Amino acid sequence: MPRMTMIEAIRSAIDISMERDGKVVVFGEDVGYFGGVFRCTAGLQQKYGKTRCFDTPISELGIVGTAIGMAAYGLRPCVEVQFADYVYPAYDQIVSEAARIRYRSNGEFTCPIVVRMPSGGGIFGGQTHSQSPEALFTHVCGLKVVVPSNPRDAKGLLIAAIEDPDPVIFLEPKRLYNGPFDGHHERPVTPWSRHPLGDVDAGHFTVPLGKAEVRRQGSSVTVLAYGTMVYVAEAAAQETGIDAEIIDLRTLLPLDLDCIVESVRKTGRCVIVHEATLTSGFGAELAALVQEHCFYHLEAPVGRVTGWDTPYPHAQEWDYFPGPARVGEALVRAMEA
Amino acid sequence: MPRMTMIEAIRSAIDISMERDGKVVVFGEDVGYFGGVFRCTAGLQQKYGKTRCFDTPISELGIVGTAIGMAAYGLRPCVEVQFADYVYPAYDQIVSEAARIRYRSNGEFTCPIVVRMPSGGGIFGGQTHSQSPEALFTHVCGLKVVVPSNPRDAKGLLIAAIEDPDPVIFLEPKRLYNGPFDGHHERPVTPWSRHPLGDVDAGHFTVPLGKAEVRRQGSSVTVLAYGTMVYVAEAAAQETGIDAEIIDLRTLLPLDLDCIVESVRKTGRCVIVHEATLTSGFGAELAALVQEHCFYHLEAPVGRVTGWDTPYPHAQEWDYFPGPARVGEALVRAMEA
Amino acid sequence: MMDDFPPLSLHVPEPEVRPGGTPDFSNVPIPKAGSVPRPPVDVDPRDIRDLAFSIIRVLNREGEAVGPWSGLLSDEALLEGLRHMMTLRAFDARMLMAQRQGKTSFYMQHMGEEAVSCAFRKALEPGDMNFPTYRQAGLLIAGGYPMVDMMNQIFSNEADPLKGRQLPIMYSSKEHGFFSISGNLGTQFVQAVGWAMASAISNDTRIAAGWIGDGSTAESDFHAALVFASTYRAPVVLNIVNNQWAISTFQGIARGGAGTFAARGLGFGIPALRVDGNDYLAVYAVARWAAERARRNLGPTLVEYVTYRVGAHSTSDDPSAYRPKDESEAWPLGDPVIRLKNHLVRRGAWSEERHRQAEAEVMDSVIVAQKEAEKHGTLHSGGKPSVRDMFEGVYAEMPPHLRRQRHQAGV
Amino acid sequence: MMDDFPPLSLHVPEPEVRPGGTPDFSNVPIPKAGSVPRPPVDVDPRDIRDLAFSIIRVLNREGEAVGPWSGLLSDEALLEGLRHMMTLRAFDARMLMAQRQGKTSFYMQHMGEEAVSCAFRKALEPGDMNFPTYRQAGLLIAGGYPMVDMMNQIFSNEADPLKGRQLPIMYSSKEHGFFSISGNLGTQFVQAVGWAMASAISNDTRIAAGWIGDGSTAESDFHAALVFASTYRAPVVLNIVNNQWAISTFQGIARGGAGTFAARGLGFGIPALRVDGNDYLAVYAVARWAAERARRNLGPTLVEYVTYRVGAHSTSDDPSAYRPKDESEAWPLGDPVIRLKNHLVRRGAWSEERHRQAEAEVMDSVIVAQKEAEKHGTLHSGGKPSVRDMFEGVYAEMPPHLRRQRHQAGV
Ligand SMILES: Cc1ncc(C[n+]2csc(CCOP(=O)(O)OP(=O)(O)O)c2C)c(N)n1
Ligand SMILES: Cc1ncc(C[n+]2csc(CCOP(=O)(O)OP(=O)(O)O)c2C)c(N)n1
Ligand SMILES: [Mg+2]
Ligand SMILES: [Mg+2]
Repeated sequence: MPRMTMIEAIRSAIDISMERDGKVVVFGEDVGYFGGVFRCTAGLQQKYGKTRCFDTPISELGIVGTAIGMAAYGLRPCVEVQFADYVYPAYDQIVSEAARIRYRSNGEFTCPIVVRMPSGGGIFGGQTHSQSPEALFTHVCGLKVVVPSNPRDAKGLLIAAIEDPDPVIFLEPKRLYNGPFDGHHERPVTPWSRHPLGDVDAGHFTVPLGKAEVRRQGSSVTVLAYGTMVYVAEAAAQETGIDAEIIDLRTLLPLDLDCIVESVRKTGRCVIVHEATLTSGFGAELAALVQEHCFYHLEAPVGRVTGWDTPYPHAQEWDYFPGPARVGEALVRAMEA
Repeated sequence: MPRMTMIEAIRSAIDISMERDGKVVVFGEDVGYFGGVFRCTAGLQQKYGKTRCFDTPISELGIVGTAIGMAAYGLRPCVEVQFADYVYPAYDQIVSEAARIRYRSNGEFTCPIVVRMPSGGGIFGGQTHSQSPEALFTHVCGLKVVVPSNPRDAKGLLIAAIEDPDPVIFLEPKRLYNGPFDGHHERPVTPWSRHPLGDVDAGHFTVPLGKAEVRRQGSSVTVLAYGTMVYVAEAAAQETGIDAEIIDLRTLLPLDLDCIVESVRKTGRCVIVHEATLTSGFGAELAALVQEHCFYHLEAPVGRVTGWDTPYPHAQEWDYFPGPARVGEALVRAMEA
Repeated sequence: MMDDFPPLSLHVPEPEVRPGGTPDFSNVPIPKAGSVPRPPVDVDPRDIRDLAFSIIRVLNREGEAVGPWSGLLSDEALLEGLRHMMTLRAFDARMLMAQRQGKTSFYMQHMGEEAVSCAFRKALEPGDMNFPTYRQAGLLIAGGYPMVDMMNQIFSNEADPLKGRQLPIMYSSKEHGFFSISGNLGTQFVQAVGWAMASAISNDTRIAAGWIGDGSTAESDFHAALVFASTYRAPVVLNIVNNQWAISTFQGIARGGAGTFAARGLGFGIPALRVDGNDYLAVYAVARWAAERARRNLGPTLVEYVTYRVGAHSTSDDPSAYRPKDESEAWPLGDPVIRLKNHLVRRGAWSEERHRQAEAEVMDSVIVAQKEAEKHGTLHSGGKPSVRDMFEGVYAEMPPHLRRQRHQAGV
Repeated sequence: MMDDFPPLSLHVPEPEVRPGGTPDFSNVPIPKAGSVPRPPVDVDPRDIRDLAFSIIRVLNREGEAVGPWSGLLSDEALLEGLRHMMTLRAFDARMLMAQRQGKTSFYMQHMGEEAVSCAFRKALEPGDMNFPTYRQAGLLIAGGYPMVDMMNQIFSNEADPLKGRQLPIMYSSKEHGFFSISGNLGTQFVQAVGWAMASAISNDTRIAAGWIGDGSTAESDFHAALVFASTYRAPVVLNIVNNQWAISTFQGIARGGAGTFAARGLGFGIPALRVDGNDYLAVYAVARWAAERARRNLGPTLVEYVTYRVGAHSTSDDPSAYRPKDESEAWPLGDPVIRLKNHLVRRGAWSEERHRQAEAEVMDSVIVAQKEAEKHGTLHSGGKPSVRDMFEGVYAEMPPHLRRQRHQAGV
């Protein structure tokens, strides 16, 4: 199997989708000729022509708004928002329109769009290139929300998202584009070419939306994570020697609750990790569900390790980022409770 | 003390603020000459002139964006978004700008604005006149989020919000404008003139942001609610005969965690009620905090009674609205657990 | 230097008259019918900038059709148009009454604006798609959508095609080229551009039409629509219905210093036309011109329909609080139904008597439809959509958490 | 009828040349210096629509200042302006190098666009407020803001006035009339209008200036700014810096069918001017005209600065992937520093030798500032803002949950 970075895997997913289905169109800021600031769409305009892959004006509202109209027509737009931090101008179109069109028209009109966006921190991007806004979408019924953590999943989930009949918010942890990152910023990063999940089938395959994956089996405590935090959690488990079971949620909405409940009922302990700010982050929903469904199995409070409730700072990035030390402490706390 | 409806109380709060501080300005769609579609600003243009209270173009972005600029200048804008369902076009200005200006400029520029908006259902308003988007703001650090449940609090909290040095999202449960509503839609509503909380001091007073209030003392189970749900919870407690302690949160961000923890440690049980959809609603954060801080006191899982995870329907309003029957069942479930 | 300047002050536009005053539209320049030229559809937009500041009119005071935009419609087509407008008016009257009777929660009428959507619809072809606001039910009526289905939606009854999920009048009909109405102003304008782009991408021949109110042009979606339509030359007709009011706010607040709403198109190189929105013939002629431009791949057209909202904004509104009660009578462009009737009479194709007769017939047909609809229930009585319907259709396939919630709801 | 029409197709604008091709700006019409008239500041916007399609220029090819927009600045003022531009250029060069050396994470340069912000600043009065983007550091340099403070911010060091919280170059200085830069494009444009409205509400004499890039005019905030500025006649100068590129996207994508960006103002009745952005004298003259309009309560002005982004978009960008490497040399409006230098030489106020000497002096002063700044640390070494600073300033007063979190962080 070919080795792919996450960028190559995403590009391959789009390429294959465009090849198989003439209705798939791709656009966004700098997405056409140049192929995207992270190069996820490089070469696609050349291959499929500029009416299927093109640059847009800088209007996230316009990008998503026209995508919704195209989807109503019958196309399957897969659009890019250059950074997740810039999705808010399109928020109304996503929340009030994309998410509701099927329901309010009783299925006469539907909205099979994918809105891709790089998210998360760890690149010294400051407050406007580091955000993780997933919880602002998981509260919106009618949307699906996906966060892949490796090239293989990124490809399979993205193809599944493009083929899905409903709108999907697809958050790509940019710190993982070139290799898994465990938060040890002082160490060199392993490239995907030396990681098993960098092995990606060159052809068409899907990873189903709504299914989590146990990334590390363990018996002492369940860690719920997604995106970059999967690797941070792995590092923390290894460094503390705690036998953690690490679940990579992959899809946040709809959520694979069965997988979570099964694990927590087994371990009796649960720690949730995400980069987004704490208050009303997706970890809140996870903690609420875990305590509801595993109440009689829990031996310790469900812990949350997250970004602090401040804007994402530039210089203090490594004090902000929930790294292996903070996750490790939470594991220890859960075990000692 | 004069009797006021919630509308009159809100108007009085703005009036007094404008009178005491020439820097307070008020604007929004239909807010000027006509005085707002709910009449919360009626008479203010006549009293303070049209440069301090005026109609705007229909652009929530423009309303909030200009308010931010005015606040940077030194004014204190208190603006209206006609329905909370229409705040999304202003979401970027609120999230990326209002909430961050103090932090990113290290206090050189600040953003003392209030964004008022009627929220919540119960008026057959369908999907675009019924939403409760509070959780989309509680996830945003830098904002304060307030939801009053009665005329007295509405006035005191709104004056406090206008005087606050930071941006405040002020959600007004429109179903409470004219009287407390306990979800028994088949019964006539008591007007505020016959409710003790309709007694409102005519002068200047504040209710501090960040402080909850115990609205009903009880020993068996703690109910966390805000806005209309306070009355629904009261009805449920009465109808089930369960000795519930009902906390009206009033401010969601920053939250009065001490008040909550004290109560739940006492009762050992907790039910959360809100109108917004379940997943990633503010109830998730409340449940996460309660299980974290009261883990060893809890005798039952923290329950949540909320709007369903669907857009707010028109015809099925009373099947959607979390009424006293559903809240009562949750209280019973909590007691029987 | 600063000392040289007096203090600044804020300009806040005001309508000429408020309640208590005498309505006055003398400041509204109304060009003579027939006086505005009709350029070829492939005209360079720069050569017709003045059309954004005039008003294309066909019917003159005498009820004659005059000038270069006239002569497109047969007697038969005009009689059909008259019937559509009369039907819409009768429909409005009955539904307003139904709302007062508590059969529905809410209604919005078209009084005075009937020509805009009724005539526009006739310039479209099957397969074209409208992205309407809540004040274009004429698109459905003139497009042959059954009134009884509209009423079923309004009554949120068991036969409601939208299963009770939507606010009354927020219709949707793909088959009739009518995109699901959004309660959020403006959003659909840019979607229309996207739909049109999709048609062009697909090398189709179908075109789209976007609709927006004068007040709503201030929304962001309006700008995005113009930007994208201009850049990609989308085959779309972008319609602004300027009915002078946005709830209580007069059009001067949204329009600001531009003379007109059509002028907004000038900054985008989009041909912009203003048309007498109360003149069925003029609306049709301009709509057809714009639709032809789109279909010839010449790109978007911005059209401002100058009309007047005679009724209240909605059943929740009382305009006497913010404008003179008799303002609509002073409106210089008259009533679209009466003007078309007079024209047909003048043409010898109609008479006052036949008109009265037609009024009765039309009202009968509305009443028949209403009776039929009421058999399926009204908001608070009779057949209802089910509670199960509330949980369906959030996604194509119901996810586990919604199944759990439906189960909790006991349905 | 539909059969008459061939299939539609989507138009996607393309720049004239891509990498490998020969740069070609022959399609860009450049009017002769001095040829555009200078209207009185209280001109009716309708009478100067053509200014939105021309380019106001003062310096001709021979380095002379000609025409009605010339004659405003003394030798002294021009020499100061030249020094500002040279300083900005030297500052950019050093900071680009510092970024490559890992002393900061990110930098954005102004190469080719120095005249725009440097000259504009001189048309303002103390107390006026700019709402800049990331490419107007000339406002700070020409406004006398200490370079060392800019560098402290860029290095996120212990003396960083923004405590390390902001991305490099996202300066803020209330005292110097420079609003906190946002990384979100466009947002500040409408805030500038709000600030100006506040000044008018307060019967103040201060005015605001909004700044936006060509690409960012597509954002919603641009529309809201024009709508509100037009309606309330806000005392604001709305500046569009058209440097031909938005990262890899040429200006034709944002501009669409309009001939120019200034044209956007026409739809709002806002006077719209285009100016040679590489001509210090022309920028100053137009800025002063627009500022005077604002200060006389005549309302907003929209100004498009026609310039060229010579460098990469940012240190994360490599333009050779999307445009010919030598495109900037073909740019017909030349280099702003060289043009002003030539003019001063021609005026007899400057010489090549003094220029070379000044270049060295300017570079020295930048190096001195950099040494001073580096004493306080750079991104990865030396003094840093504290972790406590990260928790401060989210609110005026730290709420309990943030105190808890700061405690958890052990600081
Ligand atoms: C985003 C949004 N903001 C505000 C409203 C509330 N609202 C409903 S109709 C209306 C006035 C619209 O005026 P106009 O666009 O002129 O259309 P008209 O009603 O005159 O047809 C307003 C402000 C809304 N529905 N959506
Ligand atoms: C809302 C938003 N969308 C996208 C971006 C990413 N972005 C940063 S700069 C840029 C290009 C801006 O081009 P232009 O407005 O022409 O300004 P210039 O860089 O040329 O000065 C883009 C797309 C952003 N910062 N904010
Ligand atoms: Mg209107
Ligand atoms: Mg640019």
